[in-house]
Formats: sequence, structure tokens, C-alpha cells
Amino acid sequence: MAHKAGPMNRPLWTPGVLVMLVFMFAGALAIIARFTGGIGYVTNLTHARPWGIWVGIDVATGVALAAGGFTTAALAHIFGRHYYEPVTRPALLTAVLGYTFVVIGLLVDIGRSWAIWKPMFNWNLNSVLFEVAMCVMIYLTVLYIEFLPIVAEQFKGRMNLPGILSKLNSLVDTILQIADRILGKVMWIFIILGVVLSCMHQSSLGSLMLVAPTKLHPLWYTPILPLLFLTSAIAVGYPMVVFETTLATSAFKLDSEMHILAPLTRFTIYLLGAYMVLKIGDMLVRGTWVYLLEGTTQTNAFIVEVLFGVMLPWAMLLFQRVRQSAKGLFFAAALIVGGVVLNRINVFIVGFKPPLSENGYFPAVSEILVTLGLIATLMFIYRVTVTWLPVLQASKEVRS
Amino acid sequence: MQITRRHFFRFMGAAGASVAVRPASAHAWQTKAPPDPFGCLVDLTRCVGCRKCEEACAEVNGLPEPERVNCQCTIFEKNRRPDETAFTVINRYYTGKVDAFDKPVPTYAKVQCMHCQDPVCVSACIVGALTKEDTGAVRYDVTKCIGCRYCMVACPFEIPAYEYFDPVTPRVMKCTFCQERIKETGGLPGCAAICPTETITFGRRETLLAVAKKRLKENPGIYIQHVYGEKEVGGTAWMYISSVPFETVNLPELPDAPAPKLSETIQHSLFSYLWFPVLLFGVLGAFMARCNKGDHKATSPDKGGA
Amino acid sequence: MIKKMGGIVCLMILWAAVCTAQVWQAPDQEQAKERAKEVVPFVKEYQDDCRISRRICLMDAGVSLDDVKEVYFLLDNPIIKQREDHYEPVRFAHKRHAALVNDCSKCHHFRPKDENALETTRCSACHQDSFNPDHPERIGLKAAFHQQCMECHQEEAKGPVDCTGCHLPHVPDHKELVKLPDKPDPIQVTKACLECHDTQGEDMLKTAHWLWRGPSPYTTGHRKDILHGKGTTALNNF
Amino acid sequence: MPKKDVDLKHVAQNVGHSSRATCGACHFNGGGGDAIKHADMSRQLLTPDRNCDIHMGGYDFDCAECHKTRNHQIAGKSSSVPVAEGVVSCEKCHSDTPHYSGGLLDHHLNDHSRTLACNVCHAPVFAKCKPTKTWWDWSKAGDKNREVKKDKYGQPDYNWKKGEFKWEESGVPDYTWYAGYMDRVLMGDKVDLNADVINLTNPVGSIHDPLSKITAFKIMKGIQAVDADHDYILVPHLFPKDKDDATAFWKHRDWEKAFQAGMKEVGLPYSGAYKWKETWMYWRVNHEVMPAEMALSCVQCHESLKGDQTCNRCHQDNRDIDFKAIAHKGTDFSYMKSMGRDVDHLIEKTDYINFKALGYKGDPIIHGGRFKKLPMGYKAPAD
Repeated sequence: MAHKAGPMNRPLWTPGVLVMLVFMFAGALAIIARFTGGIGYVTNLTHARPWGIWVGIDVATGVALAAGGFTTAALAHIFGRHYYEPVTRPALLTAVLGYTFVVIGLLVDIGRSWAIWKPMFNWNLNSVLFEVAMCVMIYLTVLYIEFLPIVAEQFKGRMNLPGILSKLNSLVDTILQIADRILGKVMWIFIILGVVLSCMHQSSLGSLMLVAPTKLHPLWYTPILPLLFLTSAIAVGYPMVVFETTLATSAFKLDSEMHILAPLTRFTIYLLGAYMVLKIGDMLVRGTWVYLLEGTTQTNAFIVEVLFGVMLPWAMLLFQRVRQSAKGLFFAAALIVGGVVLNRINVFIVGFKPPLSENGYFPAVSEILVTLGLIATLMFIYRVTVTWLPVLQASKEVRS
Repeated sequence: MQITRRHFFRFMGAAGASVAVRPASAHAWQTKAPPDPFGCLVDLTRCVGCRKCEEACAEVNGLPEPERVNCQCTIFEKNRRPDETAFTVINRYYTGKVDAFDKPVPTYAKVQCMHCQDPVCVSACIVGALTKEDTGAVRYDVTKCIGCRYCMVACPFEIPAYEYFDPVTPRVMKCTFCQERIKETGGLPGCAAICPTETITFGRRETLLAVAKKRLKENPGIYIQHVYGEKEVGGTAWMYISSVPFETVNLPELPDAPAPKLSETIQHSLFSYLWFPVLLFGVLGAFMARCNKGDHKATSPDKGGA
Repeated sequence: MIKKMGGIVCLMILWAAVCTAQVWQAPDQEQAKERAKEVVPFVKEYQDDCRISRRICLMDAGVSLDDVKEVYFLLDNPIIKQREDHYEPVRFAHKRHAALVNDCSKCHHFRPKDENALETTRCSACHQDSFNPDHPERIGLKAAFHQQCMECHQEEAKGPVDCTGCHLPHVPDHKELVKLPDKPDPIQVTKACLECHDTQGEDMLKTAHWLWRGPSPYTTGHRKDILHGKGTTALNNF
Repeated sequence: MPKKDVDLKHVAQNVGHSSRATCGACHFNGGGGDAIKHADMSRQLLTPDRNCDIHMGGYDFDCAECHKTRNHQIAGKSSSVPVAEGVVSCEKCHSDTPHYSGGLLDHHLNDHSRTLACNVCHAPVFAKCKPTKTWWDWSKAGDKNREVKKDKYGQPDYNWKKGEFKWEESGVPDYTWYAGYMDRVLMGDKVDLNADVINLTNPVGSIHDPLSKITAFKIMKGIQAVDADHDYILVPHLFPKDKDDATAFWKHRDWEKAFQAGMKEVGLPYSGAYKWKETWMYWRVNHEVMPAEMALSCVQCHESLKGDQTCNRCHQDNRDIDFKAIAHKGTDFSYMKSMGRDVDHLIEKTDYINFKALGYKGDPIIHGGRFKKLPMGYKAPAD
């Protein structure tokens, strides 16, 4: 194995990072407002529309886009394609951060944030949300465990806490050593567990909306919604890796990883294809295509989602020329990511139409600021992490 | 929407049923409705729109007094929904009926929690803060609630409301069926007790169903021959009979299948005894063992996680 | 001494006043109150015949206004009050209704099955407690009154159909509701009232009793004016 | 502002519906004292005798049960002041055909309802519970030395502040046609100084108008000042505003100053010359409705029914019916007299209503009603 991941050790305070800080600050203000004035104070949510972008984007989309973590792990570690290992670490980091922010987003969104631990003791086994919550909770733990070796690798034998904490150096170091050793032996359990948990809750996120047959537009409401969520999550995994790796490599001016990314997207043709077949097949079987030309926001959103988020990128990937070009690949990946994002937004927001108290929903500015702030924080931490921890493929010299 | 959704509801029901039978390990979905619940029958032909029920409800449940409770002048101009300050509201609908002088005849319709037989909110609630009681009431326990509002997403009647402006301890607010009152012998919900015209009839659901059917049978020209809530979403404790189509008074057309049936069937098919995750774990483990044969340090620590 | 005497005399007068106030009774009203307290035995079975047959039956029996012995009722039955008691009793001019409607079967729609029973019986004989599980279709007394009265008033476009057209609500005890310091000034009191009764406060400011002027629709030459009244233009000779 | 010693907290904590006492606190005392102004309202109505007022005394009605309120606007039109916020009428409760005793008279009585206001028969005397003022001569006011005499009711005939009075108890009302509207002299309206009497309020109605009804009024008669040049009623300044008031009549007993100040207050010029004129005000008799059995009997108005021939002039009924008894049934003034009322003069009276004054040729039984001439076969006596 020729590659070796290492810290970037690049200057942190670039203009892009400063922009992120501005969004983080604005988001923080909005969150303070939410915890002083209540959810109603910062959002446009109503009794009929209890879930907005905090659930639709922060949670549902966050979970979907973090799918890169388990899909690459499955590929590289379970199915033994070690060639793809260089992308597992950034994908893992994205997953760790993604899920962490799903939880933070939930803390903002649920009304009684301080009671978030209650599902651990009050089980409702009928509740889809309970299953999702349990999976996310356990999976987040698994992700941290999987991430621990990276921390250990960086600080093992090099613990240097400042000031009074320096006395703990040796203790922490010992813990890291032991953890690293034990984890090495059992890591396979966590890797498989991660994949299993992901399959469970990625699909269950789709089941969430199955309780509302009269509210979700028939174009999306289907008994196979969980299957669609699972397949789309699996399909978006590699494109998401492509997407973020391309962004990261171009941001840090690293070598493009085309030699890994291009073959990776060959899997996507099958995965996305399977999703596409299911989605369109479902539409045909249930006869919901009759709605397509209704011309409402919802049907238009569906058309955009399927056409530009699924069919177009799938067709693009069929061409080797696209797969080989960094730009083409990035564009196709971005379309797929966008398609899944739009799908989650459609299912949770656009397609959700309470028939009795019809009132439109558009997120309030402060509501958007919270979401943007969370995303900016996520990116900032990603940036900080890759700067100091061995996540990304280190520079050329190391690799050669 | 030009295309009726009923067709799709049927499809859902069939799909849910087929999912239910397929996995051998899963039990067929069974209703969890209490054996002999209380209910209320709302006869819209009797309601005069006095809004006494709103007033009584507010008093019994310690809610703020309804707006302009003694004056029905302008309140009916807007279509109201129950919210965090009112568990029940009366709306006025002009459905096209006219009296002998060609004056439009109003129909008043009460809205409150329907206390479904198999409530989807109860099924949805992550912590079981909502429960279906033996009385028939769907009870909310604030001490368990985490404020996720999934019940509100789930409810086909759009009933649960939320204290959006409480930053730390918001509650889900909905009709309690005056659970504490009806538990006692002879106890009545506040609204039923005060209703001057007995628009609301309180009693055992079975009895009420018989009463409703008797009224429909004896006055075929007056009533629509349908008891709303007998079968809708698997049946509701609160039922309506009316002389105007139910859609015209904002009672939605709903499938007969209990709302939680599909999601619960899927959940239990896949996750009872965690058979599916365990199976998946085994399969993946086998794959991992096979694919990494010879590669003796497949999961060496320096690889980092997945 | 004289002062003391004066005091005693005053006390006596006061006492006498209190006594007479207690002694005074409106005779017809007292009689109706007594009658309203009666609870008659519940009629379990009734004869479910068509209203037309009922009417003809009554007419054939020669039931007429002369048979209406009870001229005036106070609808204040304990059956109603045992559940909720929010309203003051309704005055019901029985004989006047009988004279106007001229069809007893309009209200006395069924009769007890017992052949020895009277042709017409009280509402409260058949309609008692609501939601009686043994008679689920039988509506309670309160609902029977309301359905009967309002339906007919609406049909005939005569008589009140609103709540206060027939009865006044009980005024809730304000002892606990009114939060005032001892010896409040009038402004404080007004504020306290307006805290709950703000619309009523607004209403009050528009009334003739407050403004001492108002519309004069029954004064020739000034029928559209709104400014006449004691506070402005009214004249008198006393 | 309320009096200092009123415990407002206690008041606020005991709010409730209005009662006869709350309304009566002002309305029973109109004109400066109990029963002075209104012919038919006095503190007697707080605890009235059944015979004095059947509604309040028999059935314990509160004012607001008839004077229904909407948004605090209280229904009822006053005779004395122009303002009205809704109407109260007997018919609203009793309907246009209020007689349903089942007796032979119902038909005739309901017929009468189209021509007579209910109170013509049902409240045949005003001030039956307490004497009321019927004459008030302001021009005599100011004589602090004049000896005050008590009349037969024990009421004073003079008060230096107010002038000379006459009182009446159980008075016979004046009857006139009334369609619900009043002519009124309002502040600044020109009046005819040459007329014998100026009517400050004057019922509008006519025998020829089907909607006009014969209605009972108490006429409040008096003498008051008119501006001799401007021809309008003068408003004197009576109550002293404070200690330093230099113009109030009740302090200085100077009409000139009182008029000057009074007219300045209302914003009308005062010429300096005033004249005393007799003015009348019509006050409708609305309350103190007596029980049905005490209504006027037929014969009390229709002298034609007094003799042996009554209804049987037209009805040749061979049933055993005592027409005479029917025609005479009604208020027994001797009974009222025995209860201490001053109704001596009304016993045996058979011309209760002066038909000729109302525009009839005479007793309508003989001469025909206002729209229907009954072909009785009697030749009307020449006028």
C-alpha cells in the first residue's frame, strides 16, 4: 500500500474559513434566539407543519450524505477492495461530523432538548423514529470508535497537553495505546456493525413518512419508500466521496485522486441504476405518473429530482469520457448529491401537504441561518481536523 | 388535485398487507384498540354554533377563555384549527344548502382530537408519551415527551398543536377527552356536558355506533348515510354524522386502514427479534472473512476505521 | 343619650328594612320556583306514534286551551342543574305558547305507553339525565329544551334563538377573580375590570348611558341625528 | 368619581347582573326625587305589590329582562329625551294577539290591540303606588319665606328652590294617538310665544293612521322661562358649582344671573329678557302594569254597554251567557280604593276614554270604529 494519510499542516485562516466563521456566528445568534424565544420565534413552523428544514435538511439530508462513510467502508474493508482505502478516512470523517451535526441539529429542533436522553429509557418499539434514534445513537458511537485510531495515530506517544493538564499526558497516552491495541483486534465488528446500522436507519428514515399517507404527495408516498431511501443513500455514498474529495483536493491543491475516484463511480452506475429502476418502476406500478403533468410545485420538484438528480447523472456516468474527466465526474457527482438532497427535502418538506390546514411553508431567515451555521461549523471542523489529523492523503513526496 | 387519492389509499393497504404476510417471522398486524372504549357522537345537524363547548373545554383544561365567547359575530369568518390555546373549535361552513328564503344555511362543525382506535400518534411517538387508554382517550404524558413533533406529522386530522413559543418546556397540546373526568362513573367530557343541544352524545363507542346507525336509518332524507369515524383510519372514538358531505366541513377523506398499520408492519417484519440486522451482520461478516482471506491484516489498526 | 337613641332607632329601621326585603316575594315566581323543583318519575316506555296521529288524538280528545292549567313555568329542574349550572332559569309562558302554537303535539310529541297516563306529560318525565346508557337515544332534559325551543323559534322566525335571549348566565363569583389592594382608587378598579372585560369597556364608551347622548330615531325631524340627549340638546320643564 | 366612603373593592368583588335597585338608583329618582318625574316608576318597584306591577311584583322581573341590552346598549325609548337604543314593546313578548284566556272576549280584545296600546286598559291609572308631580311652576321659585303646605298625600306644595307643585296619585292618564314618534323642542328650537301652551314633547299620531294607537300619557305641566327675543327655552344655572359660584339660582335666587350663566354654558345667546310660559311634556305610561283581571272593563269606556243591553245588541245568543257580567268584568276601583289608593273619583266612571277628543264621533260601538263602520242598524245621533 503506497498511500499514507497525514495531517495537512496548512494555514487555517483562509478567506473561505472566515466566511464560514461569519455564518457560524449568525447561526449561533439564531440558536440563542431559538433557546430564548422558542422555536416559533425563529421558524415559520405551524401546527400543521411541524417539521421544516431543520429536520428536512439538517437531519434527513445530513444522514443521507454521510452515507459515504458506510459505503466506502463496506467496499474497502468488507468486500476487500483495499485499493479504495485512501478515501475511507475522509468519508469516515464526513460521517462522524455529519452524524454529530445531525444530533446537534436535533437538539435545536426538538422542543425539549434537555430530554433527548429519554428515548433510551422510554422505548416505543412501534415507533419508526425510535428505531432511527437508537440506530443513529449507536452508529454515532461506532463512528467515534472507528475514528479513535486516527486520533491515536496522531497523538500516540506524543501527548503534550498544555499547562496543568500536562500531568495527564502519560495517562491519556496509555489509554490511547491500549485502545489502539484492543481496537485493532475488534475493529471488524464495528465496521460491520456500522454498515448494518446504516442500512437500518437509512431505510427507516424513509419509513418515517409512511405514517402520513394523506399528507405526503402520492408521487413520494409509496410502501417502498424505505427501500428507496436505502438505495438512494447507498447510491449517493460514492458520489458524495467524489464530491467532497474533489472539493478537498482542490482546496488544498493536492493531487487529484482520479485514479481512485474514476473506478469508484463505476459502482455508482449500478447502484444509482438500481435506485432509478425502483423509483421509476414504483411510479409506473402505482400509476402515480398521472400526477406528473399537474404543474404544481410538488410535481415539478419531483420531475427535477428524477430528471436532473437521477437520470441525467446516471446517463453521464455511462460515458467513460465523463468518468475520466475530473470536471465531468465532479459535475455528475454533484448532480447525484443534489438529487438526493432534493429528494429528502421533497419528502420532508415540499411533498408534505397537510390537506386540512393548507398553509405554505418557507423557512424563516433565522431558520435558514441555523442550518447554514451548522453546515459552516461542520465544514470548519472538517477543515480543522484535516489540518491536524491524518485524514487526507498526504502530499506527493510522502506517497512516492 | 384532480385525481382522487382514494385509489392510492387502497393500493397502500394492499401493499401493507402483502408486506405483512411475506416474512414468516413477522406476526400479522393486530389492532391494539381497547375492548370497550368510550366515544362521542357528534351530530352536525344539531349543532347551533354556540361555542359553549369551546368555553367549557377551556375551563375544564385551564386554557385561556376563547375569543369573543358570547358573540358569534365575526369569529366564524375565519376557519380556525385547534391550537395550543384551544383543544376544540367550532367552524361554520356554508355548503350550498339554502333555506326556504334562499338564505344559505350554515353547518357548524366541531374539531378536536378524534381519539383514534389505533392512533398513529401513539404509534409514532418515540418515547411513548402518547398512549391509548382503556377509556378510549389518547393521553399525552408531558414527562416523557421530548418535543420532536412526530405525532403532529403523523396525525391525519392535524390535531396536535405545539407550544412553539416556549423555548425550553414546550408541550404538545390536544384534546384530553377529559380523561380524568370520564374515568369516574357518570363523568362527562366538558364539552359534552355543556352542549345545550346534545350535539355531542357521550357513551360507549359500540352504543354510539348503534345510535348513529339508528338515526341514519330513521331519517334517511336528512343524513348522509355514513358514520364518519366508524372505519376511517381503523375507527375513531369520536364519530360524526351529518347532513352535508363530510369533506365540505373539513373532515378529510381517509383510508379505512389503520394509519400505523403499514409502518408498524414494516418495522416489525424487519426488526422483530432483530432477525434482519443479525442476518445482515452474519452475511457481511462472511463476506468480509472471504474477501480478506490471505490478507491477514485486513483490519490493521493503522487503516483507521471505515 | 339622644345620640344613642338615634343610633338605636337607625338600627331598628335598618333591621326592619332588611326584614321587609327578605319577606318580600313575588307570588307567581315563588309558586313557579316550587313547581320547578319537582322531579317526576321517569317514563321508561313511550308510545312512538306519528306526530300527526298524536295531534289528531289530542284534538279528538278535545284538549283545548281551557285544559292548560299551568300558565307559567320556570325551567329550573334539578336534573339540569346537577351537571352544569351556568345559567339562570328560563321563564316559560306555557299557556301563551299553547295559545300561539295551538297544537299541543308540537311539543308533547309522544305519550307514555302506560294507558292510564295523561295524554300530555311534562318534558322532564321522559327527558331526564343525558347519556343514560339504558336509553342511549333519549336526549337529556337540557337538550330536549334547547332542541325544542330553538328549532321551533327558528322555524317560526319568532322568539329568541341566542343564549341570552332566554336566560342570563350566572355571574361567576368575583371574590377570587378581582385582585385589588384594600381601598383602591377608582382608576385601579376600572383597570382591574378592563383586564378581563376590555371589549365590554369599549362597548360601554359608545353607549348613551355613558355619553348622555345618542341616536334619536323616534324624534321627528331628527331621526338620523346621533347627538341628542340629556348631555346636549334635551329640554325639560322640571 | 364615587363617594369617598364607598368600598370599591367590595363593589368590584360583588359585581353581578343589574337589578331593579341598580337601574332604579337613578331612574326611580328622576326629577330630583322618588317618583317625581316618571308617572309609573318609583322606589315602590323595589318590592312592589303584585297588583301594583304584575311583571315586577308578580314575577320578579328585573329591568334588563325587558330592556334587553346589546353591547351595553340598553333597549328602550324614553318619552322625555330623544335618545333611544332599541325598543321595548309589550308585543315582543305578548304578541299581536295577546288575549288567549279562551273566553268569549278574546276576539274583541285582540281587535282592540290594533287600536289601543296595552297600557290603556292594563295600566288605567298612573302613579298608583306613589304620588307623582304633575304641575311645576318655576316662576314662583325663590321665596324662602313662603309657607310650605302639605297636600292630601302629604306632599309639599312649594320649595323655594323649585317653585310650586301639584301632585297626583292614581291619576287618569291623558289619551292621544301615538305612532311611536315624538315632536320635540330641543335646545335652541324656536317656540311660539303666543301659544297658550308650549309642548316640549308631543306624541305624533293620527286616528287615520293604522299604525297609530291610542296611548296613555301623563302630562307633566309647568311654567318655565323663555327668551322673549330669541324665542327659545332658557336654561337656568341652578346648582352652585362651588363655594365661589356667583350666579347659581339656588345660591343667589336671581333668575337673570342664572339664565345668563346657564345659556353661556350651553353656548346660546341670551337676550336679557325672559318670559314665563306654560309648557307641557308628554310622558308615556309604560310600567305598573296591573294583573289581567284588573284591566279596564268594557263598560268603563263604552257607555253604550252600561245598560241592560250589552253584547246582545249584536249577538243573539241563546246560550246561557251573562253578557252583562262579561262587559263589566275588569278593574274594581272600589277594591283599589280599599287598598288605600285615591281612586274614589273613578268608581262607576264610564267615560274613561274621551272618544270625541280622540277624533271619534262618539262611542265606536254606536258610531263605528275608525276604519270600519259597523252596520248596527242604529242611526248615529247628529253631532
